[in-house]
Amino acid sequence: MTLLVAETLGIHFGGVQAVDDVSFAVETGRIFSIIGPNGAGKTTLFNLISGIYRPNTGRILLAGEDVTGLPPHRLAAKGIARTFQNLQVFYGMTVIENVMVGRHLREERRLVPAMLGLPSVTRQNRATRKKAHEILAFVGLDERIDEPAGALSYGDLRRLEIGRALALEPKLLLLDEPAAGCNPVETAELIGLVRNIAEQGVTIVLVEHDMRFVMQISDRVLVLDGGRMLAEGSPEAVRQNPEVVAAYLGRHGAREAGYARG
Amino acid sequence: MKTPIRLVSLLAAAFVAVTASGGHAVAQDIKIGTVLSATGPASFLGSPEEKTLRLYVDKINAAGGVLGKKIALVVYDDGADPTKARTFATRLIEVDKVTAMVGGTTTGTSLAMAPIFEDAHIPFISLAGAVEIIEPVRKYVFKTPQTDRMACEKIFGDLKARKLTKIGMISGTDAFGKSMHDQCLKIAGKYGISILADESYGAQDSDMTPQLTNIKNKPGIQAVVNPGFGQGPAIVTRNYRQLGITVPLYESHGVASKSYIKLAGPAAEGVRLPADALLVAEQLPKNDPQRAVDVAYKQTYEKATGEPVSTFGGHAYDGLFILVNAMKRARSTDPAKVRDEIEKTKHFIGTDGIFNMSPTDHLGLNLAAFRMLEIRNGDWKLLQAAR
Amino acid sequence: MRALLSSRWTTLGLLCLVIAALPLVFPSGYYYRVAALVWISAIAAVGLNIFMGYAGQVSLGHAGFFGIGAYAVAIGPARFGLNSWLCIFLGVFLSAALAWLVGRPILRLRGHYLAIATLGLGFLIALVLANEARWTGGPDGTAVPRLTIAGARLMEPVTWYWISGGLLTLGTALALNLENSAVGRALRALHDSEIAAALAGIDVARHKLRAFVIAAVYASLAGSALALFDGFITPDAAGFLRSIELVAMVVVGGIGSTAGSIVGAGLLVTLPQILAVFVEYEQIALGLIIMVVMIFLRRGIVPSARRLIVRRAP
Amino acid sequence: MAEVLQFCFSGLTVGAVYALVALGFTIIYNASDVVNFAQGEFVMLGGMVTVALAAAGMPLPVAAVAAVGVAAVVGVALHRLAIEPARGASPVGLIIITIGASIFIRGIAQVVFDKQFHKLPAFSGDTPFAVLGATILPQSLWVLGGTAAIVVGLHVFFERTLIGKAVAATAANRLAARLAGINTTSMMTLSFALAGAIGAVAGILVTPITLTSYNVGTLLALKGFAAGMLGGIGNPLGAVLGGLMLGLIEAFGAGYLSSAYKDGIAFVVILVVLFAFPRGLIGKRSAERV
Repeated sequence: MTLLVAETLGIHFGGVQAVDDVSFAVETGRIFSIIGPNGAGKTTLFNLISGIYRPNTGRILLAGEDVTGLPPHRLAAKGIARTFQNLQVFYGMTVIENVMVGRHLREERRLVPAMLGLPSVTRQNRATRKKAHEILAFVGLDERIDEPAGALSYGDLRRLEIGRALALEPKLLLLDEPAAGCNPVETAELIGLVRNIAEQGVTIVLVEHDMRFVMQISDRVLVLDGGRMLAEGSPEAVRQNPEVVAAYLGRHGAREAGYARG
Repeated sequence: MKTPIRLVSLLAAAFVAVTASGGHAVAQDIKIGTVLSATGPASFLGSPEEKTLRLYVDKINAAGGVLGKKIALVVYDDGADPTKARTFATRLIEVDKVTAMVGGTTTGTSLAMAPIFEDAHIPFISLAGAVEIIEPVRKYVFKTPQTDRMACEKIFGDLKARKLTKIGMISGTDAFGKSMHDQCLKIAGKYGISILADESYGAQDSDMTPQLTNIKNKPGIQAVVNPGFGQGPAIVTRNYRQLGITVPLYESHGVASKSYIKLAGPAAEGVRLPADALLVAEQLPKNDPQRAVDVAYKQTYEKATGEPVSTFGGHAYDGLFILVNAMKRARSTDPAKVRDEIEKTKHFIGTDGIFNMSPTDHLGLNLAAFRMLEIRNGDWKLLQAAR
Repeated sequence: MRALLSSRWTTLGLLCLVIAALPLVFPSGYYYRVAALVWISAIAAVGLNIFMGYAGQVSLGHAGFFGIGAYAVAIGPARFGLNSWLCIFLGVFLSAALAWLVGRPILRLRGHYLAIATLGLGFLIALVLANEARWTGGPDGTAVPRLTIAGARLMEPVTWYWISGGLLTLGTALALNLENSAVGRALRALHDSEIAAALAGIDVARHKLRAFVIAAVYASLAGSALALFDGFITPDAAGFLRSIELVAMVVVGGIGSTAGSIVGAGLLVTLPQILAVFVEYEQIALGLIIMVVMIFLRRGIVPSARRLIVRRAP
Repeated sequence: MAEVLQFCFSGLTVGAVYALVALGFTIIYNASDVVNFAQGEFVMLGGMVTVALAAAGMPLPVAAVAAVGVAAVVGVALHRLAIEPARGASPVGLIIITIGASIFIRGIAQVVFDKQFHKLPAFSGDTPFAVLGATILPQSLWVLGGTAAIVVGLHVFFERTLIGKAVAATAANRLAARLAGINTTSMMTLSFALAGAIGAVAGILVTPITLTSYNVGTLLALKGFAAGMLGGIGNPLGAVLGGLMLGLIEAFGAGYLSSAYKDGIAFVVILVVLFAFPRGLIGKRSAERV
């Protein structure tokens, strides 16, 4: 079954065509990666899918429903969650509160009961906290739940963002360079985590620079260059695509790709 | 680094220490309180008032004080904020335990404080303009400046005498200008005056040519009246000449200080305004009863402060001496007795005029207190004829 | 230690304790008056902190809502013969409605642009109050009919000490409850990152608007309380300087901290009373103290103090 | 037609003052991200110090130069003693510091000077020129000319001089400037001095028209801030445009609509402009990076 479909997406800023005629489809429960050199339009594409930008052309379908141009919080309600390349952690809150924010849509949000501190609100806080705790345990952060988020290491912050996104119980999880800035151990742990998430039936679309990471984990790979699609297919197919090797990986990259193959 | 905790405890200690001691007055002193707008938008008025009170309290004390006691003046600055004024009024009554209060620079602060003195049965002599302070009469509340209604009456009387009936008004939007503007509107009909143009400007505006252009372009206007105080009227006057408007310009008693002539420069020539005799002290006829008082106050103030005398300081002078005289007559500093004597003030010759108070008139001035002045050759000129 | 210090019960308990204990040391009505003014300002500051501290927005015109609350209880009873109690709610309703209407376009602006827009809003309210003298009495102000309860007129400082103290306790409790709810978390989240908050499903615009309306309601209530307590009000209550003062209370006390807003209000209301002894040097001292506090206690008084205590505790 | 011209003259004169205050805002904002609510106090200092020194017998031009120097020194002190030590405070915290500074400066001014209003003589007489039925004071031309000279001077300074380029670089990207070997702290201090000096020049230029006293600063800061935001903060051209527009709106508002509500009209226009252009008329438009 197809969860996410992008049809001829395009957006320009001033005279710059940042994303141009990009189409792809992602099957439910799969891991779909988007790669490309810097400035290829990967994050812009993410911003289109998550509703931060509105596309100039094309459509986005989520589980068959047209969700083009919906604002981010509406998309979140439809089951899209994401993390950010440059972290967007709520530094003024504790670790567990960050994840509790992710439960927003599952919570009663009326003002008056909240201000009165009704027993129902207290109960709900307790339930949200419990759930957040479980999620933190799942992403491996359950030891430091009441510390300020700022006290965490870079790699832990990436997990925290993933935890916050998972708290939404999304259908589609967008990960923007989840391994950026992580050391090899952290990266390896991350691969396990992403696989675990996918196994639970969450569809994952990710943007990543780390080739090893992408090749190990992806079901399909989309290559962008200059805002346009260069190739799309299985990791193996993409790796062997000479156009990709030439344009994206370059000479140096070609050698590296060769190693990866061997 | 115990700063925050120390800061809080220091504050608490300072608050109790400072407020409880109430200055360094000796128990035997007669305490007179004053809450003035020495800073903020009305500091132009509050500052000479404060200087006058300090100056004359020192003088009285140097001359032996009142009833054999020294006067201790307790001064607070309300910054023209009525809530602060009320708090300081409460403080004067409950903490400093003053006998009476001379102060209240603006109508707003005076009206805010009046009920407090009324409830505490402490005499309060206000230095602000509006008639609402003493109408309806409050038993313990008095004031010394002529009302803005009187200023309108004086101006309109002069206009009538000159057979000018169609006027334009340009008023400050501050409390002073607005209040006088409203009073003038109210009584214009009585004098057969019609107001053809009614413009205003902000208290700190720096150019009024657009408003004056509108007045200039209104056909039939025979004179312009400008209620306001501070720098506004000086700018209005200069813009008036800049635009070449030739009909007579009337300012209010709000500009009654030599600094207006200095600021407006040659543009002020020919401007008329109602004001205290104080401004023309030396020009008063020898037999004018106010002459001696006015000349003495003017010279004393100008010598001590180096600033030109203003009628605002004069209000404070009058208030202080009305109070001191009342205490002398009462031979007591009991607030109730002092109040009764203030109300009986008769033929008190002050800078504002000759005061004759009564149970129904807690101001005690009539229109004679205002003189019509004209600016000629860069100085005030007392107009004898127009009445 | 940290848990204890950040618990809402600690803040609320301390507040109740202070309100209950102060009368033991107060020698006269003057002190009740100053304290009541602190409580009243604190109500507005606690509300503003929801908008500024929780949601991370800025309002340089909040005294406008204070003014609406104040003039509602001045104009309603005097010109329309309405019950004062009803007028308090009318003021709240008007403030909330205005905040809701204006908030929708204004709150799309950010940072300093939001600052100037809110400043303009406050300025306009103060301007109308000063200019429409037929209704408001103009810049000279207007008398406010006293509140009566069972035939008794409420005007003594002691009475208002308890009324405003109670109101502040209630307002503080509500604010603290809000902080620890889904809505409060949403506000604090959008403070740190609007985009991440939106992607967590938070309707950012709606929550900013909620915070703005809540803050307007607090300010309006505080304004009504001040007007009824003083029995007299001038348009300065809605002016720019008063708005700045409210912001200063929130920031000096510690932005984001409800206890901080109360401490900030306490400091800025009592300082002029203490500094009055300096007479002409009062303004110099006031400016200096504000600068020094903000330079050395950058996060504001309460959060800075809390950090020190936590750091020293084992 | 004459009245339209008259309103223009009025609006441009007043607007030039707002523009100069807004320029000061912009220079400090660009260098340090601080919105300096003490900017109006520089204007006050320019006028009041000149008045005081002239009264003490100093020749007027010397007094004026000295006043500009005093304001520049106050600007440096503001940066070194208040802003720099508070580095890392929140933007609102910094605003509160500058408000504290403005209360402090005003407090000093009321003790050192007085609470009276003062004026300076017009540079070239008080006889107005008549232009098509409208009139303009020679001093207004001085104000407009002075503003133009400052704008051109600033442009040359930022574009042509090495030190000016260093300030501009600090404004554009502090980290990159530091990496390029620029002492960014010094550049910020220089910006504060510059803003102080410009404020003082504005004060000296307009005092013959608007008069001055120890508390003219607050309103000027407010109007200058509004002008800066109208144009788009951080853009010197926007500051000038915003200032002149604000002056014209006030003049035409007072002339054609209501003089009582002219300041209100100005703010309504600002609100409407911001709804249409959330970053001011010619502010920076940067897409958000996530």
